[in-house]
Amino acid sequence: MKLLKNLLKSPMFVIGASLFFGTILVALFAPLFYSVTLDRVGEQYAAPGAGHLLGTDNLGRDYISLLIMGLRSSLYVGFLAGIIATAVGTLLGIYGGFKGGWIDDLLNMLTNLFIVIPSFVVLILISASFKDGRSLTLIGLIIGATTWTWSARAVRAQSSALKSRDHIWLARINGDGTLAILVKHILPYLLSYVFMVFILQIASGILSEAAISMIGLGPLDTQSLGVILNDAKSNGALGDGVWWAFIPSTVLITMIVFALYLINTSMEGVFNPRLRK
Amino acid sequence: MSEPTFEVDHLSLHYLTRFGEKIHAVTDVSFEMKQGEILGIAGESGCGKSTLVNGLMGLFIPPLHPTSGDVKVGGESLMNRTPQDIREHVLSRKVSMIPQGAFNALNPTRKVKDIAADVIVAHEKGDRKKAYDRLGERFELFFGAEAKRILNAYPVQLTAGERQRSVIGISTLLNPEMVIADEPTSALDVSTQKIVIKMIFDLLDAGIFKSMIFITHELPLLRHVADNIAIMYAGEFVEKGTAEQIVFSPKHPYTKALMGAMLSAEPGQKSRKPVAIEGAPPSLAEAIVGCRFAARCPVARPECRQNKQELRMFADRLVRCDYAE
Amino acid sequence: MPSETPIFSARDVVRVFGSGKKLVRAVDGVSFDIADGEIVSIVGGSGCGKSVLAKIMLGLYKPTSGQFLYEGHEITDQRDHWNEVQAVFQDPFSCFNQFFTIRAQLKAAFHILKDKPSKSEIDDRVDAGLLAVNVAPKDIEGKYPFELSGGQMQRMLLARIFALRPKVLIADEPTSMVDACVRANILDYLMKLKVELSMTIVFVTHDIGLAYYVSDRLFIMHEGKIVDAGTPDDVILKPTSPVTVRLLDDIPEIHKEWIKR
Amino acid sequence: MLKQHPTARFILQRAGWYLLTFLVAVTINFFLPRLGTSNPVDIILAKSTGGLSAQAAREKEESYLKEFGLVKLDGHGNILRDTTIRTVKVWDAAKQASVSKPDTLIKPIKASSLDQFFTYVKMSLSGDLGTSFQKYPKKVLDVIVQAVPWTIALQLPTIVFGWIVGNVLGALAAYRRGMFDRVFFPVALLVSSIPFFVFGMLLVYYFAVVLGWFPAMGGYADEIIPSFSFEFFGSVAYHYVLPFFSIFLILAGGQAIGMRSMGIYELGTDYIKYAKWLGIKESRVLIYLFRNAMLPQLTGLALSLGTMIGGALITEMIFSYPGLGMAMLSAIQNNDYPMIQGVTLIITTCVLIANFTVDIMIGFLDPRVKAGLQMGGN
Repeated sequence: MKLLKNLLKSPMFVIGASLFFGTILVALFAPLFYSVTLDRVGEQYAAPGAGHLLGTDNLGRDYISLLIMGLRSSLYVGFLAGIIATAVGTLLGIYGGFKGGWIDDLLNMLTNLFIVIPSFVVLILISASFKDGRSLTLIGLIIGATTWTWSARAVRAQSSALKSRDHIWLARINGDGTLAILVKHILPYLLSYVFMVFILQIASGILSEAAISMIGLGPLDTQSLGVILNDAKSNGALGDGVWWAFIPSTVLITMIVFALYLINTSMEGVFNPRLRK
Repeated sequence: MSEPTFEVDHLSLHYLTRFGEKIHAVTDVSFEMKQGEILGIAGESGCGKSTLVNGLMGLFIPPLHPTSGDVKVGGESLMNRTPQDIREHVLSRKVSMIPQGAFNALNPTRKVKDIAADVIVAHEKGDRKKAYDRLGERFELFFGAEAKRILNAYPVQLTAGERQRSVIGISTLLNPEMVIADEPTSALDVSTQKIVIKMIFDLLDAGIFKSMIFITHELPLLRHVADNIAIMYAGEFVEKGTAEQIVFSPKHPYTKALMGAMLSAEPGQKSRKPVAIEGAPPSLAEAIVGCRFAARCPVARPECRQNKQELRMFADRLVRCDYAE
Repeated sequence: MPSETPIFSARDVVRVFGSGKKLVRAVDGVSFDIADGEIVSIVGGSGCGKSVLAKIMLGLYKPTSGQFLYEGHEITDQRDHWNEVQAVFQDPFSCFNQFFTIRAQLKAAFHILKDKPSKSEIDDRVDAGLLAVNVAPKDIEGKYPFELSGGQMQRMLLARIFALRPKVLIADEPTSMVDACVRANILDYLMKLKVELSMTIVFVTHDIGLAYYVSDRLFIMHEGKIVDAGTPDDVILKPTSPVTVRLLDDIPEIHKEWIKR
Repeated sequence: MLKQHPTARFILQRAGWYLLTFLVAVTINFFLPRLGTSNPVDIILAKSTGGLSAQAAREKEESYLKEFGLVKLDGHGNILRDTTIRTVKVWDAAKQASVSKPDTLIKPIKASSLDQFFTYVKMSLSGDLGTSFQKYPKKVLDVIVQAVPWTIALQLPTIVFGWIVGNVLGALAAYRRGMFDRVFFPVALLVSSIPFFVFGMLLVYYFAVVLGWFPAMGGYADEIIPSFSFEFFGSVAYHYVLPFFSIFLILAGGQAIGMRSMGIYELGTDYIKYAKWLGIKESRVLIYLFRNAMLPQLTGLALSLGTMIGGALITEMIFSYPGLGMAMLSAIQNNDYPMIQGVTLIITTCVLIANFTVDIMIGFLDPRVKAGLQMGGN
C-alpha cells in the first residue's frame, strides 16, 4: 500500500527494523555458526581473549554462548508477553470500543483499575509465589497478563472513534453482521495501530523480564539477559571492574529496545495523521 | 479622497515543495482598497484564497515564498521583512486576521480575557492591568452586559457564535487598518451568521477597523456583505467589480457558472435549473498556457488555449476573458 | 401506480439520548406521512434532530416512544428493511472503507438483497449504476477511495443506489461537503432516481435552497419538532411558525433585503 | 450540599475511585502470593521450627500462626483449641501393630483463607503488617518506616525534576525543530530505551570503579552514624549523585520524547496558528504549547508511575541504597513473605496516592475537565 512505501522511505524505520531483525537473525542462527556450550572454557571471570572472545563468567563459562542463549530467551519472553498483552488488550479494546454502552464502561473501568496498580508489584508477588519451577514461559505469561492494560486503553480509544464513521453505517445497511464489521471495517483501520502497540509490548516484555530477573525472581530453567546481569550483580562483578560481565548484555538490551522505539516512532509519524483524519 | 489604505500590486506567490516543485498558488493579483470598503473574494476550494491571505499579511514562511509584486498597508510595504518585524509591527496593528473555524481558534485552557490581554501586551508597553480595563471597554461595545461573563469564560463554556464574536473582538483590539476574514461564518448556522455579520458592520461603521477582505464561496452572502467582489480561479482574479455587477450581470464564463450553480429558496427560482461545471481546476505545478478555465469553459474557443488572457476593462468591470459578452 | 399505503407514517415519534440531567430529546413528538414516489425534504439547523429522524427511518435507531411504520408495519427486521430502504450519507470520504477497492464495495452492497442476483448480474448492475452517474467503469477499475475527489466519491454513493435500485432513499446531507458547481450534478442524479425508478426520496439538509428546488413537500424542524410542513411555495411564501419566518429571514438571498446598513 | 460546588464532588469522586482501587490492590496483595503450588507460609513454618524441641517448636509455630492470622482467636487473643478428641495411629513397637491412641496434641483451629483475608485487611488498615521472618521479631512496619524516607528522598525529586526537565526539552525540540531537534531527538530516544537499573550499573562501573569519583554503594559512608550533622548530610549527598542521575537522565529522555510528539501535534492546532497570526509574543506561544501539551503528559506520568517506581527500586538495589528496594531484595532472597507483602502494599499505596494527586492537579489545570463538571458532570 502507499503507506508502506512512505514507511520504507523514513530512515528511522529502516535503521530500527534492520537493527531489530538483525538481532532476531543472530538469535536464531548463531548456534549454527558458533558452538554454544555451557561448560567451563577458562578461568573464573577470565578477561576476553583467545577461546572466549568476550571472557568468562564466575563459573568460567563462555560469555558469547551465554549471551546468545540470553538473547534467545529475552526475545522469546518479549514476543510471548507482547503477543498475550496485545491480543488481550486488542480484543477488550475493540469489543468495548465498538459495543459501547455499559459493556464499554465496565471494560474501561477494569482497564483503568488495573493500569494504575503497578504491574511490577503484581509481577513480584506472582513470581515470588511460584517458588520452584519459575520457567521462562511462566514469566512471559505473567508479564503478558499484567501489561495488557496499555493496549486495551489505546485500542479502545481508536475503535470507539471509528465507530461513528459513516463507513460503519454503510456496512450495516449492506447487511454486514457485527463480526463482519469488526473484521472487515474496524480491524484494517486498527492494524497499523495494533502493530505499533505490539512493538511497544515486546519492548516492555524484554524490560520486565530483565527487571524481574535483576531482583532474583527470574527464570530458573535458562539463561536470559536479565539473569546474566543479575549474576554479574550478585557476584560483585561490578565492584571488581569485570566489565564484560554486564556491559555486553546491557548493550544488547538497550539496542533491542532502541530499535523497537525507532520502529514505533517512525510508524507514528506515517500512520497517525491519516488515522486522525 | 483619502489615499488607499491597502494596495496590492501584481502580487505573485509560490510554494517550494520538498521535492523542488514550484507551485504558483497566486499569480498577478492587484487591487486597491479605500477606507470603509469591504472586498469580497469568492472561488472554489483550492483556488488560492488561503495562500493569498498569508501573502496579504506579509507571512512569507517557507514553503510559501513571494515571486514578485508588492503589498502596502497605509503606504508601508510588507515585502522582504523579517518574521519578527512583521509580528511586532504589522500583525494585529496594521493587518489582522479572522480565521475560519472559530470554535477551536481560542486556546481551550485560557480565559478569553487573558488571550485578549496577551495581544495588547505583545504590541504595546504598559502593564496587563491597564490592558484588562481597555479590552473590557472594547468587549462591552459589542457584547454589552454579556461582556463580563464572556471575558471570564473558557472557550469551551461559550456557544459557537460567542466564540466567533470574541475572535473578531480580539482580532480588532488594536484598531488594525485591514482585517482579513477567511470564511468566518461558514461553520455557523444561519441565524448566528447574521448576528456575526451585523457585528462586523457595526465595528466597521464605528471605525474600529478601516477596511476588510471577506473570503467565502457563498456568493449570496457576499452580495450583502461586500461592496466589491473579486472572483478567483486557479490562483488568478478572473473578474472584479461591484457586488451588483458580479451577482446580477456576471460576464466571465466562470462567474456565470458559479451564479448558475447557485440554489436559492426564492419564489420563481424553482423553474431555474442549476447548471454544474464539469471537471476540476488545473494543477498549478506546471506553467499553464492560455486561459486556465478553458478546459471547463462552456464557450471556450481554440484561441483560448493559446493566448494568455489579460484582465481588461469590459462592461465597467475587470474581466480576464477576451470573448466575454 | 404508487401503492396507497404511505411509505412512512409517524405518530408522536420520540427519541431520547442519555438520561437524568443529561437527557437530550433529539426527536420530540413528530407525526407525518410520506407517500410512495414522493420527494420530501427535512430542513433544519444543526442539532435540530433531522439526522436522528433520518436514522429512525433507516431503522438504525428505534423510537423511544410513539409509532413509526414502514408500509404500514413496524420496522422489526433490519435486514428486510434495508432490502428496500437505502441511504446516502454526508461525508463521502468517510463513507467508504479505504482498504477495499470501490468496485468491491459497490458489489458488497448486494449482500443485503434477499434474492441475491448472480455474480455476472451484479457486475452488470454495478456497471449500469456507474454509467448512470456518468462514470465509465474502467475509470475506477482497481481504484481505492483515497484516489478519488470528494465529488467523485459522492457519485459513487449514488452509483450504489442506482445499482441496488431500492424502493426508498434516505439522503442525509448529500451535498453539504461538495463544491457548489458539482452540487448541481448530484441533484440531477437524485432527480433521475425519481424520474427513472420512481423512487421515494427523503432529503435531510440544512440548505433550504436545495430543499426548495428538489422536493414536493418540505418539513421545517427545530429542537426535535416539525414546526412547518407543506409544499415549498406554501412554506416559503406563507410560513406559519415564527421559527420558519426567522429562518427564511436570516438566509442571505440575492433579491431580498438582509441587513440594513 | 455537593451539588453546588462541583470541585468538591470531583475530588470525592476521584477519592472514592482510588479507595476502590486500593481495596482491589490489597486483595491482590493477599491472594497472589498464595497462588502458587504451596502456601508460602506453611513452607516457612516447617523450616523455621526445625531443630527446636517439640514443645518450643510448637510454641513458635503457634506464635507464627497467630501472627499471620492463620488460626481463630477468641475475644482476648489466645488461640481457640479444637477440643474434639481424635485418635491417631501410633506404631506400638511392643504389639508390632499400629494402635489408635487419643491424640494428646490439641491442634488450633485453622482459619479459612477468607477469615485470613479479613484479618489481613483489618491488620494492614490498622498499620500492622505482621512480623518479618528474616528479622524476627522485628515488625515489617518498622523496617518499612526506616526505608521509606530514603526511597522518597531518592525517587520523588528525581521523578518530579526529571519530568520537568524532560518536558521542557521536549517542548523546545518540538517548537525549534531544526538542528536542535535533529540532534536531541535520537539521543533522547536512545537514552530512554536504556532500563534504569542497567544504566545504574554503567554509571557505577565508569564513575565509581574506573574513575573513582563517586562511591559505588550505600546511602552514606559506613563509618558515619546517621545523625543530623552536617558531615552526615554531606556524605548522603555524595552518595546521592549516581543513583539520582541513573534515574533522572532516562526519565527525562522518555518524557522528552513524549512531549516532543505532543508538542508537534499541538503546533498544528488552530489556536496556536491564530495566536501566531495575532502576533502574540513567541515566548507566550511557547507557554500556550507547553501548558496544553503538558496535560496528556501528566496523565502519562501518572499511569507509568508503577513501572517507573519499579525500575527505580532495582536501581536502589544496584547501589544498595537503604530504601525500599533493598528491603524488597533481602525479603525476596530470604522468602520473607510478610515483608514482601508489606513492601508491595506500601509501593502500591504510594503509586495510588501519586495518581490521585496528579488526577486532582489535572482537574484544576484543565478547564475542560472543570467545565465538564459545571455542565452536569462529565
